[in-house]
This record gives sequence, structure tokens and C-alpha cells, in this order.
Amino acid sequence: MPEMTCREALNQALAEEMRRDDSIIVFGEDVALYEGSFKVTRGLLKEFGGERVIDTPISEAAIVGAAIGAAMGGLRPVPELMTVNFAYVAMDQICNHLALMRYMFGGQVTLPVTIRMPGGGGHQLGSQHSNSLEVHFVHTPGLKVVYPSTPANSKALLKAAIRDDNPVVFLEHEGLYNFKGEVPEEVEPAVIGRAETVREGRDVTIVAYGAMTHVALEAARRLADDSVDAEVVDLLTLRPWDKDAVAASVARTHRAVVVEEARPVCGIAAEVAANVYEMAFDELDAPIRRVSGADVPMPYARDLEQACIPHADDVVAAVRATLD
Amino acid sequence: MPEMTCREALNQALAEEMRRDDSIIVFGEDVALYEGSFKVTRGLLKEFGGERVIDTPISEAAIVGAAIGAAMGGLRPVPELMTVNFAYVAMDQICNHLALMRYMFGGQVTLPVTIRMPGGGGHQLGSQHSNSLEVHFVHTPGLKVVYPSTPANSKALLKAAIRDDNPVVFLEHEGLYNFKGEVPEEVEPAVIGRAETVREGRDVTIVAYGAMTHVALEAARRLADDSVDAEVVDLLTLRPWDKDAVAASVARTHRAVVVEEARPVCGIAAEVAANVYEMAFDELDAPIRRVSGADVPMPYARDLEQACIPHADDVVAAVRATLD
Amino acid sequence: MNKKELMDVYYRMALARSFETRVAEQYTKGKIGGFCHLYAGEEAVALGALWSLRPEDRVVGSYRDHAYFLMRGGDPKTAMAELFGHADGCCKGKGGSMHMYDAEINFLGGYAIVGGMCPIAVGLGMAAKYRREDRVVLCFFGDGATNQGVYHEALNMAALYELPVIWVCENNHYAIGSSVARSSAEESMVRKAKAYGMPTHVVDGMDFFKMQSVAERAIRRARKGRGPSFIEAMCYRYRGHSMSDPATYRSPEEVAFWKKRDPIPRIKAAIGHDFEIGEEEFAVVDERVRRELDEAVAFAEAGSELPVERLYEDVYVD
Amino acid sequence: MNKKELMDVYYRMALARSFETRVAEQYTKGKIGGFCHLYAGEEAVALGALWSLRPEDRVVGSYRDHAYFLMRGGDPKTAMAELFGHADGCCKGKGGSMHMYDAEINFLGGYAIVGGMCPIAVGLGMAAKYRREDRVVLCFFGDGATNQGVYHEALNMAALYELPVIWVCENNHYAIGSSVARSSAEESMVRKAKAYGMPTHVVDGMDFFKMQSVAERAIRRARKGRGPSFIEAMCYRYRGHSMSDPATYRSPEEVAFWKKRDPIPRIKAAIGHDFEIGEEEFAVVDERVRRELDEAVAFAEAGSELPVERLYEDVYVD
Ligand SMILES: Cc1ncc(C[n+]2csc(CCOP(=O)(O)OP(=O)(O)O)c2C)c(N)n1
Ligand SMILES: Cc1ncc(C[n+]2csc(CCOP(=O)(O)OP(=O)(O)O)c2C)c(N)n1
Ligand SMILES: [Mg+2]
Ligand SMILES: [Mg+2]
Repeated sequence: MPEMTCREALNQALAEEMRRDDSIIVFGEDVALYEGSFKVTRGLLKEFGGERVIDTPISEAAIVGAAIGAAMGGLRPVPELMTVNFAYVAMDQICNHLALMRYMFGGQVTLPVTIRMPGGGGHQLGSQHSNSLEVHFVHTPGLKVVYPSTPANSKALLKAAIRDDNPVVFLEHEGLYNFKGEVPEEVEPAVIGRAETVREGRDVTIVAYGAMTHVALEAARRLADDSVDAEVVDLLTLRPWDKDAVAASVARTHRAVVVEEARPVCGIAAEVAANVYEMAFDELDAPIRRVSGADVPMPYARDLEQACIPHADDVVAAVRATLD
Repeated sequence: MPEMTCREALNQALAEEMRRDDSIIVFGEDVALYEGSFKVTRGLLKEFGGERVIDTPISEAAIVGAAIGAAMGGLRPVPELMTVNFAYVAMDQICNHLALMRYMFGGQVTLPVTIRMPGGGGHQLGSQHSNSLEVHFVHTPGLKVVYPSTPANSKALLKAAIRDDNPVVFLEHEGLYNFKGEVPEEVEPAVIGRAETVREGRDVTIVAYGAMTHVALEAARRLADDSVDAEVVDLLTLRPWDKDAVAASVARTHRAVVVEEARPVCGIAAEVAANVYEMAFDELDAPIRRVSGADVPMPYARDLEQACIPHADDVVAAVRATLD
Repeated sequence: MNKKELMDVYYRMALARSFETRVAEQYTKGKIGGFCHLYAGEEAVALGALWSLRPEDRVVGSYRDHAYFLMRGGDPKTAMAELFGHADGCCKGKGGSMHMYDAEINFLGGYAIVGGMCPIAVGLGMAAKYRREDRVVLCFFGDGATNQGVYHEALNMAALYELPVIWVCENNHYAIGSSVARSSAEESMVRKAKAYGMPTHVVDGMDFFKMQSVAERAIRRARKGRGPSFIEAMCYRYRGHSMSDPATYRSPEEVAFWKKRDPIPRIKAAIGHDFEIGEEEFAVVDERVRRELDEAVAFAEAGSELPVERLYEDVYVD
Repeated sequence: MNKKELMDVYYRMALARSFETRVAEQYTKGKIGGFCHLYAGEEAVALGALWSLRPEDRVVGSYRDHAYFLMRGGDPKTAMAELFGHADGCCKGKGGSMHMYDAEINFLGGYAIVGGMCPIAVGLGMAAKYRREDRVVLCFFGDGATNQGVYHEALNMAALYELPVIWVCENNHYAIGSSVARSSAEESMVRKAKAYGMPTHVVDGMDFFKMQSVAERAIRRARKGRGPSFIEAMCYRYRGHSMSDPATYRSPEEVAFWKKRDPIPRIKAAIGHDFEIGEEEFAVVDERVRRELDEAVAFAEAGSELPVERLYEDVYVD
């Protein structure tokens, strides 16, 4: 199987889908001529031309609104917000328009919009550029939220998101763009809403997503050296998330740790934990541990920033706490 | 003690604080001449004049940004957003400026801003006007989030919020504006971050806030008829919330139900539940039940809307489930 | 315009006006809930703008949307049922007064966030342009919307991409209790719109003919692929901002001034003059309107809400 | 301006320019992380605008903020230490390149959300006006910011309330890879700003004297309580958008065209001509700049990050 980076896999997914379906258009700040701030849209302008790959002004709210209108007009828009941080200025269009219009108009509108947004910390981008906003989207009915972790699932999930007739918030971790992995020659769209068990184990279930999946796997490897056999479940979709897969795993391991890069309060880990208790209270031998980003604005300084992001050490410690 | 509505209590808090401290200014859409969409700012223009009570254009992002700047300039601004729904268009200024500037600038800025926002469902205002946005704020470090439930605590908390040197998101439930209760002649500012046990009981802890406190109390009354003795804890502050009070109560009752009007996924109830398990896993005799708003955009139709909002019945059922 | 068309103009304006009267009645009776914004007084703006559209053209607007819906050809029955929150309403009762929608007539929604529909109009324009479809987009919004950031973003994009979007600003001089002078540094909406280098027009929005002719020009231009236009329609709403606003911020003289310019008597006079039509012919139309609205109210009264089991439908496409 | 003042102009521009050179070096060495936007080429804009301010006046700007900080009188040591992420940086290392701040010199922040600082300038203006303080506010932003909604909201509010805010648009012709022509329907920032009915000026932002004189006028007007002004400074950034942008979207000819208009040789020539100052005197200043920057780098190298125990400080006031 060919090896490639997440960036290349995402780029291929875009190009392949655009070849397949001429209702797909891509737009955003510097996505065309400049080929994207993170170069995920490289080559698209050249292949598909300026009618389908469109540079926009710095107007995120209007970009999302335009995607809504374009979808109502029969297209399948795949806008990019340069980074997820700028979703804050588009929050009204995302959460108070895109998410709810189908419902509010009694099912008359179908909005196959996929908003791609790079995000995540770890690059010293400072407080305003290092937010993990998944909670805001996951909290909002009407949206689907996807967060891939490898080149293969990036490609399969982006294809699925684009083909999905619902609004999808598609989150890409900036730290994974150069992450390499094997990708099959032919990639079928993934099933949105399905988690993947990326490591089997008997002693504890570690639930993670996005970049944190790799942190969880690293923790599992270290734990294995100490004869702790951890199972790692990669959620892949955060809304709707795969409760069955997580519950089934916990029913086997009786212990769980949930890892998120986002901040803890009302976080993804709180949501997963609250549900697991409801689904499997009697199966649990210890309270679920949450490993989250630090509950502070992101600092610029390298070590301080690193201290805000979960690492394998933190996960190992949390697992040990559940085993005590 | 005089009886008055929440609206009057809030209005008094504003007027009394403005008399006490001339650095307080109030601004927002139609707050001055029109005296507020919900009339909470009634009489303020007359008493304090147009320099301190200012009508703004329909520019929520700029309203919040202006509050930030005014605070940096030495004032203590108390902007109103006409309803919390419009916070979506100001989300960047709230979450990516106001909340984090003190941190990002290394502690050099102090931002004593209190943003008042009416909200909550139950008035058939439709999908775009019935959002409960507390999760978005509670998730964000740097903000405090307050949600009163009675005239007395409305007054005491608004005074506390205004005097607090941190940014405070002050949520007011539209359904409580006409709610009456006794308010002492002299009201001291409340302590932000402290919950109140509004009913003592032995069998189960019901945690609630805002309008849901009254739903919880009604449920407790009904349960009492069936000899179930429920304790009701009103959080009052959602960030930081009073973990000790909740843990202490659960340590006595061994069962908990959390009620929120907001949507469930990554909700306040998930946050409370995840923490209570961590703090008091061995104390719990049953999984914590969450009673949340329905996970849908708010419909307009009366009965459908009511079906989205927790009622005493729902709370009673949840309590029974924890007792089984 | 021939006589038949003109009588249709009268019919549509009378229908929209009387609909609002019925709505006010039903609101007062408690049959209609929520926020409810009436269009009475501004009928010539909407109808003039909509007049030269074709069925395939698309329309979006604000929460003050009953008139757009009806004048675009929507059924008063499904409109009234929607206001009652009933399952046979145009949005199954999930939308309500502020969120009418009818895909059949290409009325693509009333939106309740000020300015929020503007970028949606841009996207509809992008779709039409990309597909080389001969469709234009009409976007209605108020003077207050010009103070909302996204409005500016949308106008810039429409002009930059030369999209077939006609922006219709209903300058009714107030945003709730705030007059334009007290909320906009530049009181002329047209001068404000000059920032986007598209053709702009100010027009007497109380006069159907003037409104229609300006809109037609803008629509023709858009159809030719020559891009967006901006129309500022000077008008007035007769009622408060919404059913709960007593509108004490306006003087009786001011209201009287505008009522003298009422578009409905004006159109009647014009038709009467040109075609020697007397009160009897108008009375026939009035009677038709009354009957249709009686039917609409009866239809709404006969309906019921969606069963609660269907609460979770329409959140996602399956 | 007298000779001393002019030599100060030269010093400040040279300092800001050389600072960026040092920053680029340290960035390449990996000592500085994150996004890093250099101001080289635009020095006359910032300095001209800042020149006539008083210490109590307040300044906010974008992420391209090293020059604002230094030219306002900030210490190159704390600036460089901030870039290294060190505890003795101007924001304790929590801010970084895009978020300099120094309360002492009333430089109230570099902001990294395009347009996000504009309403903050409005609030600062409101505070000054309410307190009847004789202070003005200077707000720097790029051409790209004029496509962001909140910018329009802010300009309207400043004009409506007649606030003492001077808007300085650095029109360097690009927002990352997007030229103004490809992103703004109206290419003239001044024409765009006319929507808010405040005085507007276009000025050669490569010429300190022109910039200074226009800004002085605007500042004087604001001080008199006559409200905001808008200045469009035509300029150019010599480097890519940030350290990671090779700027291949610009032709070498275009870059050369602007480099010929470099504000630093221009000021040198002007001073040299008026006061018969030779290279030696400039060399003394250059030497001072070199020494100060050597010290700044040494200071930064000697520092260290805040201990991790202090991660949770500064989120809230106690
Ligand atoms: C973003 C936002 N802010 C505030 C409101 C509350 N609101 C509803 S209508 C309105 C006034 C709008 O005035 P205008 O645009 O002139 O339209 P009109 O009602 O006069 O037709 C306001 C402030 C809203 N719906 N959305
Ligand atoms: C709201 C928002 N959208 C996008 C970005 C990413 N971004 C950073 S700088 C920039 C270009 C800004 O151009 P301009 O305003 O002209 O300033 P310049 O960099 O040229 O000084 C963009 C798009 C951002 N920081 N904020
Ligand atoms: Mg209006
Ligand atoms: Mg620029």
C-alpha cells in the first residue's frame, strides 16, 4: 500500500470526490491560488479551475453562510476555514443557521456542507490560535462532527463527509498533517459514527480521538512494558459518537480513561464518561479518569504549552489510577 | 420583606450599583430610550443619563468588543445582549478575546465586564431564538458564568458580578422575569461560585440551576408526597461551580439527578456527573441520571417545545430510576 | 401592465394586509405564540421587488416574512397553520412566524438573526452562477441589518464575484425602538452600500410602480450576468416592531404622515384612474381575500400539532 | 521637527527594521516559535501614526506588532524575551509574537483575529469620552481586516458616538496570498470607509513625513472631540506574510518597485539634506541599534520560561 501523509490523503479525497461529482465546490481564504494555508488544497485550482476552487475574502461568517446558500442551490460545498479558531466569528452561521435550518423549515432543506477546519495546539500559536472547539459543535444538534487520526481514515472520512447529506464539521489536527501512514489504492467512504478499536486489550479501555489517539497508543505501548494490556478506541466521529463500541469495550475491561486535547469543563471526556456510567455502571470497577487539555487559555511558551496538552505520561498515570 | 419580580430585582441591582460606582456604564440594543427589550433597564436612562446608558446599533460583536475596550479604559461596563442567542455573533469577542486577554497579556489587563443576556426556552420563539448557550461559556476558561433563579439571588448575584474584576456571563431566564419572591431591603453581593441547598433531603440530590431549580423543587414536592425526601441544590454559578457542595450532598444521599434546560451532549449535567463520579464513586448507590433539554433545535409549536424542556415529571421519573 | 395584472397587484397587497389583521386577532386570542412581526404598510416593497421574478428565482428574507411568503404565491392556509404551530403548516409547525419556507414557490426562508440571511443569498447566487442557471436571488432585510457585520461581508462577496443577487433594504426608519439616525452614522443606506461598488437605488417603497420598476431593472441586470444591485426602499411599518411593541417611540403625526402614503389606496387610485374600475370590482377582490382568509383560519383551527413522537424527525437526513 | 527629533525618527525606524532581522535569525534557529509576522517595509506607517501621540494615548494593533511595541517606546529586551517565550518577556512568555502588550507605554495589545481589535478601540474611545479624558486611541489593522464584519460594526459605532479613535489601515496590498483586488469589491479602503461618514485620508505610507502630518491632523481632530478619522496608508511588506510564507504570489519587479520607496533611506536623505548630516552620524545610531539588539538577544537567551507551576496564574483576578 502506498504511504502518504494526512495532508496528501485529504488532498486526494478532495480531488477524487471533485472528479466524481461536479456539484462539489471548494472555497475559503487562500485555498485556490495560494493552495491553502496548510496546502491541503494543493493542485485543486489547477485541475478544477476557478469556478470550483475559489478564494474568498477574510469573511468566515459569510463563507459558512455562502456554503449554506450554495447547498440550498443544489451544490455540495466544501468550505475551508483557515483554522478552527476562526469558527468563533462564524459561530452564528454554523450553530444558529447551518445546524438547525433543516429542522426549523420542517425538513424542506438539505444541507450537504462539509466545513474543513485545521486546529489543535502544539505549535506555539498562542491563545487566540490554539483552541480546540469540538465541544461547541458536538453540543449542537444538526451537525455531525468528524475528527480523523491517520492518513487512511482521513481520506475515508473526508469522502464520507462530503457525500453525507448533512452538515459535517470536519476537524483536522495541524500536528497530523505530516503524519505518515499506509492508504489503500482504493478508499471507500467510512461510516460516520463508527469508532475503531485500534489496539485490543483486556485491562482498561482508553478512549481517544484525533491526535490524542496516538498519545493513547503510545501510553498503551508503555503500559504493555509493565504488563498492563490497554485497549484503545479511536472515536473518529464525535457526533454522533459510537456509544456501543465504547460500552462493549468497557464491559470487557471494566475500566476506562478518556483522552481529549480540548478543555475539560463540559468536555468530550465528560460526555463519554457520563454515558459510560449510565450504560455500564455495574461493569465499572473504578471511576473513569479524564485526561484533558489544561483549563487555561493556551500560552505561547513552548514548555507551558506542552504542559497544557495531554501526553502519554498523563494517560499512563490515569490508567494506573484506575487500576489502583 | 418586600416582594418583587426578578425583573425588578435585576433593575434595582443595576440602579444601586450605578449609584455606588460611576465607572459602571450600561449599553446594548434598545436599553436606553426603549428601556430594554425585557424592560430590565427601565428608568436607567432617566436617572443616569445618556452618557451612562447607551443605545447601540445591532452589532453584538462590537458591543462585546467595546465592553472589553471600555474595561481596559478603566470602566466597569455592563453590556446587555438582547438575548443570549445573539451571543453566537459575538462568540469570537466573548470566547477568543474577553475570556483570554488577561492570560495572553501576562496578567496586565483586568476586564471587569458583566454581559447580561436573557435566554431560555418556553415562549415559542422558534429555533433561532430559544438556545441555551451556557455550555459554550462554561467550557471557556477566563469567564465566570452565573445563572440566578429567584429575585433575591438575581439581585445579589448581579451585584456580585458587577463588582467582580473578572468577565462574567450573566444569564437571565426569560421565563423568570415575572417570577416573584421576597428580597431583603439591603442586599449584599453574593459569593460567586457558591451553590445553595434550597431544600434539604436524605434520599437523593437533585442538582439544578436557573429556571430548572423551580422544576426540581416541584419534583421534590411531588416526591415528598410519595415519601421520597429529595435534596435540591441550586448551582447559581456554573463556572466555577460548587463541587464541594454537590459532593457533600451526594455523600449524604448516595444518589443524584442533574437537571439542565440546555442540550445534553457535553452538557452541564455531563460535567456535574463526571465530577461527582470522580469525587464520590464509592458513595454512589446508582448511576447519576441526567435530565436535559431535548437534543434537537427548538421547535416553534407549543407542545413540541414543551416536550423539549424538562418538567417536574421528568425529574420525578429520573429520581425514581435512581431509587430502583 | 394590463388590467388583469394590476388587479393581481391589488389582490396580493390586500391579501398580505388582511392576513396581518387576522394574525393580530389570532395572536391576541392566544392561538399564535412567540415573536410575531407584521408587514402592514410595507406591502409595496415586497410585491414590487417580487413582481418581475420568475418561479425559478429564489427569495430569502427576514422574520417579517408573512408577506414574502404570500406574495410569492404561498398558500394562506399553510401559512396560518404554521402560525398555529400545526403539522400542516408550511414548516410542520416547527418554524413559526419568523421561519416560513416553501420550496415549491422558491421562498427559501424567513430568518430571525438580523443580517443572517445575507450570506445565504450569496451562496444561492454562487450556485446559480456556477450552474449557469438563469436564476436570480432576492434578499430582503431591514435598515438595522446594515449594522450587522455579516451583512457587509455578504455584500462584498456578492459584488466581488458578480453574483445575481438583488439586495432589498426595507428602510422603515426603525430597528425596534432605534431610529436609523440613532444607530447608523450614515443615515443613507444607499451611501453605505457604495462601499461595495454595485449599482444602488433609493426608491419610494410606498409606491408599487416605482418599486417594481427599479427592481425590474436590477433583476434584468442580474440575469445578464452583470452582478448584484442594491435597492433602498423608503417605507414604514404601521404596527410596532412585533406584536408586543406598543411603539411609543413614534409620534402620531409621523404615523399619520406615512399612512397617508399607504400603498393600497394608491394602487387602487392608479388602477381606478387608468381602467375606470370602481369600488365594486375591488370589493369582489376584497371578498375573495376575506373568503380565503376565513378558509385559512378555519384550516388552521382544524389542524393539530405534530405528535410528540415526531420531535426528533428532521434533525438529520437519514 | 528639529534635528534631534529627526534622528529619533531614524533611530526608531532603524530599530524596528533591525529587530525584525534579528527575529528572523532567531526564528530560523528555532529560538522563536509559532506564527511570526514581520513589519519590515511598513515602518513609516506605524511611526508616522504614533509620532504625535502623547504617553496617555492608547494604541492597539494586529499580530504584526513588534514595530508598534518598539516604536511606542517598548523595551527591545522584553520584546525579544517574549518571542523566546520567557518569563521576563513583556507578557511573561504567554503572549508570543502576535500578542505583545505593555501597559506602561499604553500599547494595549497585538491581536491575532483579523479585525478583532477594532471594537476594542471603540471601547477605549468610549471610556476616554465618558471620563472626559484627553486621550485618543490609535487602531492599526490591515487591508484584509476591512472584509471582516466586526470592522464595519466598529467603524459605525466610533462615528455614531463621535469617539476619539484614529483608524489606520495599513494597505500593504495583500492579505496573505490574496491581493486587495482579488478580495475586496472596492479596492480603495478610503472609499469603503466613506460608509461611516468620517473624514478619510489616503497617504503614501512609505513616507514618514506625509504619514505623520496626516495622522497629526486626525489626532488633533479627535482631541478636540470632533470624532474619528480614517487613514489609508499605502505600503508594502518586504517579507512574506509570516516567516513560513515564501510569498511567491508577488513578482520580483513589484517587490523591487516598493523597495525603491524604502522609508529608511528616504528619511536619511531628508535629514541629510536639511541638516547636513553625514553617514557617520547615522552610523552612530546604527551602532546603538546593534548594541541594543545584541543586548536584547543576550537578555532573551539568558532567560527561561515561567515554571509550569505558574501555568494557572492570570486566568482570573483573585
Ligand atoms: C443579531 C441579532 N441581534 C438582535 C436581534 C433582535 N432584533 C430582532 S429584529 C431587530 C430589529 C431589526 O431592525 P431592521 O433590520 O430595521 O428590520 P425591521 O424589524 O425594521 O423590519 C432586532 C434588534 C436579532 N434578531 N438578531
Ligand atoms: C478572523 C480571521 N480569519 C483569518 C485569519 C488568518 N489570517 C491571519 S493574517 C491574515 C491576513 C490579514 O491581512 P491584512 O489584514 O491585510 O493584514 P497584513 O497581514 O497584510 O498586515 C489572515 C487571513 C485570522 N487571523 N483571523
Ligand atoms: Mg427597520
Ligand atoms: Mg494586508
